[in-house]
Amino acid sequence: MSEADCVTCGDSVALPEDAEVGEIVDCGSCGTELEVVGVDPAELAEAPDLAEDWGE
Amino acid sequence: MSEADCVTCGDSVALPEDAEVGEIVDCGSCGTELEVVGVDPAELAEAPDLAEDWGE
Amino acid sequence: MTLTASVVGASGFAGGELLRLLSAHPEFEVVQATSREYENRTVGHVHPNLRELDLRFSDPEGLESVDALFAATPHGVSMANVESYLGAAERLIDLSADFRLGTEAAYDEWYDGHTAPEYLDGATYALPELGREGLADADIVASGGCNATATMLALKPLVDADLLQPDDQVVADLKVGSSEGGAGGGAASSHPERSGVVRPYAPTGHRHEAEIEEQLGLSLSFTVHAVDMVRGAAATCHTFPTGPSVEGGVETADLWSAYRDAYEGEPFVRLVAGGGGVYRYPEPKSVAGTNLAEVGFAADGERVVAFAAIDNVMKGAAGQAVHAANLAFGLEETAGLTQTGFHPVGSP
Amino acid sequence: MTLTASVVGASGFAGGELLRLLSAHPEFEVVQATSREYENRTVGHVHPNLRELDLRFSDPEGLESVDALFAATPHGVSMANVESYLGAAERLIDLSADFRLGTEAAYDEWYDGHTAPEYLDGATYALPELGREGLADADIVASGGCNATATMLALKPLVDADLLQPDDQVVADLKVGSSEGGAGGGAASSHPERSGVVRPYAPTGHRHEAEIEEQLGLSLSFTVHAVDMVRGAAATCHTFPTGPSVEGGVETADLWSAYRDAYEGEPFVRLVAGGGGVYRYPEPKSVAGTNLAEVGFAADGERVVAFAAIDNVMKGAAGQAVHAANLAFGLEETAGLTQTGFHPVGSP
Amino acid sequence: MTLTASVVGASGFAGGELLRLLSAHPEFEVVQATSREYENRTVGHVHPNLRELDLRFSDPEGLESVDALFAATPHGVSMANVESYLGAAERLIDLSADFRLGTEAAYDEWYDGHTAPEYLDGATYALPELGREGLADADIVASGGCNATATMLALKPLVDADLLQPDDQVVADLKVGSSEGGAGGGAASSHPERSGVVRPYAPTGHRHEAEIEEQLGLSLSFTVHAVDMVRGAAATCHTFPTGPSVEGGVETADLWSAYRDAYEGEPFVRLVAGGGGVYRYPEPKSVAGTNLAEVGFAADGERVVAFAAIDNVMKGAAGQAVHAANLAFGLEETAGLTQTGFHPVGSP
Amino acid sequence: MTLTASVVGASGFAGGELLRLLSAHPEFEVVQATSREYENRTVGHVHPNLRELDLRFSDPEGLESVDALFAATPHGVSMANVESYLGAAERLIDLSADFRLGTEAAYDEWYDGHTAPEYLDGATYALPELGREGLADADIVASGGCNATATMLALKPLVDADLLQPDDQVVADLKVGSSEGGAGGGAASSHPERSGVVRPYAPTGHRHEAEIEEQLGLSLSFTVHAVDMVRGAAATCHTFPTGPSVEGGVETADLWSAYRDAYEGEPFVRLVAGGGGVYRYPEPKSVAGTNLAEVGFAADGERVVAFAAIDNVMKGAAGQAVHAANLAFGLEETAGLTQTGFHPVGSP
Ligand SMILES: NC(=O)c1ccc[n+]([C@@H]2O[C@H](COP(=O)([O-])OP(=O)(O)OC[C@H]3O[C@@H](n4cnc5c(N)ncnc54)[C@H](OP(=O)(O)O)[C@@H]3O)[C@@H](O)[C@H]2O)c1
Ligand SMILES: NC(=O)c1ccc[n+]([C@@H]2O[C@H](COP(=O)([O-])OP(=O)(O)OC[C@H]3O[C@@H](n4cnc5c(N)ncnc54)[C@H](OP(=O)(O)O)[C@@H]3O)[C@@H](O)[C@H]2O)c1
Ligand SMILES: NC(=O)c1ccc[n+]([C@@H]2O[C@H](COP(=O)([O-])OP(=O)(O)OC[C@H]3O[C@@H](n4cnc5c(N)ncnc54)[C@H](OP(=O)(O)O)[C@@H]3O)[C@@H](O)[C@H]2O)c1
Ligand SMILES: NC(=O)c1ccc[n+]([C@@H]2O[C@H](COP(=O)([O-])OP(=O)(O)OC[C@H]3O[C@@H](n4cnc5c(N)ncnc54)[C@H](OP(=O)(O)O)[C@@H]3O)[C@@H](O)[C@H]2O)c1
Ligand SMILES: [Zn+2]
Ligand SMILES: [Zn+2]
Repeated sequence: MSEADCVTCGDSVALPEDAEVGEIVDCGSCGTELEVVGVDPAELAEAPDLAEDWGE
Repeated sequence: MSEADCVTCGDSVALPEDAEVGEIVDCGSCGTELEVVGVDPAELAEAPDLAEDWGE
Repeated sequence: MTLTASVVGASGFAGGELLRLLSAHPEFEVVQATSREYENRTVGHVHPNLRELDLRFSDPEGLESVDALFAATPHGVSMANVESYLGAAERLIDLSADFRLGTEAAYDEWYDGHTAPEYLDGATYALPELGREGLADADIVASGGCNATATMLALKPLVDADLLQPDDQVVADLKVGSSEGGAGGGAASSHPERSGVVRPYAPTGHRHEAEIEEQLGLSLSFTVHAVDMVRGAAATCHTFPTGPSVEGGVETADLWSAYRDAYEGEPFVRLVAGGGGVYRYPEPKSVAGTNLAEVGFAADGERVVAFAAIDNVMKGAAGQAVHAANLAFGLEETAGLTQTGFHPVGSP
Repeated sequence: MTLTASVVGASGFAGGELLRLLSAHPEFEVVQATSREYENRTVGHVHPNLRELDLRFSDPEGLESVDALFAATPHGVSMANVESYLGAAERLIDLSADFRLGTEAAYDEWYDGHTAPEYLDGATYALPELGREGLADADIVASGGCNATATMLALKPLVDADLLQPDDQVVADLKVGSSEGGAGGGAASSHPERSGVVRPYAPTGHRHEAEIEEQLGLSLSFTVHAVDMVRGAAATCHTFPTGPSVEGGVETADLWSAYRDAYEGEPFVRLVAGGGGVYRYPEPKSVAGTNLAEVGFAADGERVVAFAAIDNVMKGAAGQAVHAANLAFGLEETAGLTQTGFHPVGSP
Repeated sequence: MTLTASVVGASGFAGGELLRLLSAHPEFEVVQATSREYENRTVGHVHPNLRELDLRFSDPEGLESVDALFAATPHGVSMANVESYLGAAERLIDLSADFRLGTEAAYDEWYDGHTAPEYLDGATYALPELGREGLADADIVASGGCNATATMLALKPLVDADLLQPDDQVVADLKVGSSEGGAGGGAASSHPERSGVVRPYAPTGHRHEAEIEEQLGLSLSFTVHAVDMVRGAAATCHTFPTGPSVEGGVETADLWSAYRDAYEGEPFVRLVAGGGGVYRYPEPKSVAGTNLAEVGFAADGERVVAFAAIDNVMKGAAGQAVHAANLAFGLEETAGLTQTGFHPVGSP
Repeated sequence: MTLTASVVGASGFAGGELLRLLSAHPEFEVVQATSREYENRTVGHVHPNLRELDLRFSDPEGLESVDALFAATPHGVSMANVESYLGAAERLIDLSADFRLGTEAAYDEWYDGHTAPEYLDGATYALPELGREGLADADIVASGGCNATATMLALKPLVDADLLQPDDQVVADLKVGSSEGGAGGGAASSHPERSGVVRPYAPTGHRHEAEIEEQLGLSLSFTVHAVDMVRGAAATCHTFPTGPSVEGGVETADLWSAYRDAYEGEPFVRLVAGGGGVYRYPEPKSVAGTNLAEVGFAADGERVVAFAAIDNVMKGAAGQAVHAANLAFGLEETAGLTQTGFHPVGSP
């Protein structure tokens, strides 16, 4: 299981073993939705924002 | 019918014809509760605050 | 004289309210109400309060020729269709943000640009309390944002009275109802998730800041919270005025003067600031269903707290639009807008 | 022609609603609004929706001479004061239960007797949908109970159509808002205790049964539940009709006929029974603030479920009273009662 | 001994409640929580109350081997997957309607048939208050419908006491919260439309009638109303008992006997019938968040009104399921279910 | 070891919550619950959630000897009775404001003075997140104000991290539920008046400012609004930090560091700041019924918005008191306070 740093809060995020590029996980600490942009080594980027839907 | 000035907002408040000292009226403009403290000439003072009851 | 009107986006919340107002308006007659999703359905299918109205939704593609076209569509639709709207109507009263800002640059900064910037110059901001001049005979009227409306009504007297300066600190903390999200609300708007909330949904960077800055010349910090009501927007503006009129502090009586000066004769502003009884400051529920704004204030040392409460669907949208339309067409200013609020009332 | 009116009990919920209606009524002018507790205060002190009204509460001991006296006082007050009320006014429109039942015996059975039984004969039950005849020129008009009103509006068509017989099983299950308790509500009405409830507060023996039996000739089982809204009363009447018109069962189409026959031309009844969209049956929030009753039904084998939803403060109290007063004084029946409801609306 | 558990449908309301219960349960350990939509997200992403839980949603296609599989999926999913569920787990505790009825014929009548009828015989209805025998070692446990649960808990004592007969008239009038609609609720569940309602949403023919008839041998008239709360189901059952124990009428004392006999020793039934204070009859808000059912009654001549109030997500779903699982695995019956309710509490 | 406890003021909201917590606490046993109004009634008469508790209210005049006396009485009662309370118990845990401020002078300024100032020195402010040292073996523990608690939890990390300076501008805008008013609420707390409000009830000069200034060394502008929920207090603190750590602006990552440093290892603080899904910032309903505080933040140029949400009756009153009592008696810090919140949940 590989790990990568959350781009928002810096906490480390454990990726699922079979993680593939394009998958979305959320940071277990700050909740930011992160896209897997690399797997070897693991790398994360902020996922396309869903905030638009969220607000009113 | 006599009039007197509201102590909060300065608007004039018409008193009931039979107004007596001690009666409570509210200012028609700002709503402050006013006690009649004089009738000839009419004079108003802020009524003992009920704010305590009002809040939580 | 009866003026004909179309409502585009009539199945939405603001559009439904326009139907409610215009169908009872002494001078307007609604001849068309559009909806793509509910075409051919009666308007009562969507708006149960309007079951008595003999009117069916029609396709927005087939616009009839009318005096006034009210557009209550999501951001982007009016700018895309402005030519066809102005082709079908003498005046466009737009409830979206599409014509609220004055310059293309502002749309680049705050939105994703503008597709019909050549029309921006001809558009007039609707809120009559900010000034009525431009409204007479305006071709395009841009009805203000609901949160911006509440905030500006709270603050304007402080600016007018030279209390608040452009660079003074202003924090606007808004509490708003679920109808602000429109009829198409997403997951966060479902009843189980939305009930009972105090939810900071726009903690920073709300787009309504843009129009406030343009209209009042103030820059402010803006935070919006969803609370458990359907209609209503309440602005609490914490200000720290340093203007020339602030000498030796600001007293309640000064504020009464400032607010009276600003709103004397305004038919839709009600000052509520202190006083007795249960309702001492502006509250949305006291004005629900009406075009009224309650405005109030409290002095607190260096701070002046300014309050305003409106019904976002009325004064914050359809009511403001009709108000401005009355002025644009030279009608009685309050025509069709004389509804009284309720007491008691829960959470309207 | 303007008629003068007094509202006794004007600081209460029903009294405040009378002020709202009468102050905007084309034919009535309110000259007096009484309150013992708030004497000399503006009516806006208590009713924030009426801040624009230039009227102060006065002492009920000093009644002026008027055309119409509306009494919105607790049970017992009108019967104690009926002589003085009728001395001061041409007609008394009473919103309490004091003149709703026809006989002293009924008051002995359901209430604690009556102190002015000699006036019972001269009183007319207000609900116009039950029959308008007696109302023209009535001296005493007794506005119906809110829960009784909803229940009777739901059931009457079944009786008229010879579906429901006097001895048929009828269960009326009511859901009502907190304004039914009046402005003086006790511990159970505090917000923390009353919020979110489904509270059976009158599981059996509700007094409104009495007027329903008198008016419709039905005896029924009545249970009232408090639910979380402020305005509104919704009756769900589970009936098991065995009348002559029930042959081979009752179909939805039969019910449409029965309800249309009963309410054809009624300005304040709206039939809602099935259909599409979100609002398919009567709902209080669709009629909040209006004098409308939504009435509906559903057939279910041997059972017919009849629904009605009203605003208890309007159709269930002040609206019904004004409606009846319009008829008593020979005015346009809908005068002052043409408010439209809202959409969206939370819990008004 | 720790038992492993999977929750399928863990992103839904019932599934989330299972996570809440099982993660604090002394004997169970959650090893898998499935969601197709939220795969890889933390469970706290969906259920903010469970942010501390170190668990991510996984794909329901990859089921791990566990002792107990809880399925909180929409109707139809469990019957389609029963083989794989039983392949992955010793016992299936199903919260849907898929195994609640005893026969394929019943599914043909009330639903759209059944795709795995061979499993119906092996399934046991979960509600322990109806009898615990079948539950020990049950392979498939079918957790009851929330409205059915409330209704049956109200009525069972009347049946047991020979008051209510199979053919007696029974009207069940339900008031329920918005969480009954599940997390995926549609247009009618949006906050602006769903707030403040008293909405008859299943006026007739609710499918829960089927399981009540099977379990209690009663046929009844069932009407469900949506009211403004999130959690909660309240049943008001108007009954007209004619059983052998009804002689000379039914008195309150008889009812106390009947209800005490039925529920003596039941850890999750609380009798509330009359008494003093504000809370005199069953109310959903008093049991919100707990596995308790409040049950009560009132005698009214020939009518007996029976009440029950539960939290639909707890006693009506996840709590009942865990209760039954405790029995199936031979654990302490109340393990993991000892939560206490709140006071004051709004509309939980 | 079991510790005995008395709850004085047990019929109130905070007192009832103490009963809920202490009766399920592994180390405390409630031996006395006082109420003057409900003497001899079961506690379930007032608190329906506690019907299973076999305990009756007793007269506060006859205090038993116990290890811990919890006082949940209105302001003024504890200072008047402190001697007798300390005579009857080893430790007094007081939930009122009577021992929260450090000096008699402060009581003169903010309250109406103090009648037992000699005890102020010996009292320790309860909120453990501000520092635990003084709490071990404290004789008098003063549980903090609910609004102050929320505000301080939001702000403390900014102070600790040298972002916020004593003279920096801080505006705290609070939204609170109706249970803050206590069980005895007046006219403004009745359900019809209190429903659906956004009501600025303490626009300026709230007494909780005093304890915040003492504890954090900040002076702030404080405005409290009543909103429609029963439990909950949410603080939105608009700050303009100028401390040494502010160089080149404050970024989100800086705030994460500051808040993690401040609350690392705190069992009752949950950081919620941005992230995905519906719940992105602190919300009272996510922590209702628990002792948790959700704390969050957002950077906005020169402004930092700090949020906190708590259940006023728990973290803001009874939960904080039990937490502090655990520390004072050397018990496991989280004993009796491990409740989990709910999802979905309405307005608890
Ligand atoms: N709600 C408020 O409080 C409020 C306040 C101030 C201003 N506003 C503004 O008013 C506008 C409407 O808001 P709302 O809350 O009423 O939204 P809404 O309830 O979502 O309604 C939007 C309406 O627009 C129609 N529509 C959407 N796309 C369209 C298109 N491409 N062409 C034609 N019609 C289209 C929709 O109907 P069909 O899809 O059926 O055609 C619907 O009737 C927005 O711009 C909003 O910012 C709203
Ligand atoms: N609320 C409803 O939904 C509803 C529906 C149908 C019918 N009603 C009936 O309408 C009547 C009023 O109900 P409500 O809900 O409006 O009650 P409410 O809010 O309690 O108001 C009662 C009013 O009566 C006044 N009053 C009380 N005793 C009086 C006396 N001896 N002499 C003169 N005035 C007196 C009170 O004012 P002061 O104490 O200040 O004088 C107050 O203004 C009741 O009979 C009720 O049954 C109410
Ligand atoms: N809510 C109540 O009060 C209540 C009471 C008693 C019984 N129940 C029953 O409990 C069940 C769940 O109800 P709910 O209210 O929790 O519904 P819900 O909130 O809509 O949740 C349904 C869950 O099922 C999952 N799901 C849907 N289709 C699936 C499939 N084909 N395979 C695997 N997972 C699937 C969904 O997640 P993904 O789509 O992300 O996989 C979601 O997690 C229903 O059968 C309902 O009748 C509910
Ligand atoms: N509610 C909150 O959110 C909250 C939060 C933080 C702190 N607090 C503080 O906690 C305290 C209680 O608040 P609350 O909301 O629970 O108030 P409440 O519901 O009004 O309860 C007050 C209790 O005190 C009792 N009481 C009153 N006067 C007394 C006296 N002279 N001697 C003995 N008992 C007396 C009352 O019962 P009897 O009259 O029957 O004796 C009642 O049980 C207050 O100091 C409040 O500031 C409350
Ligand atoms: Zn992170
Ligand atoms: Zn004044």
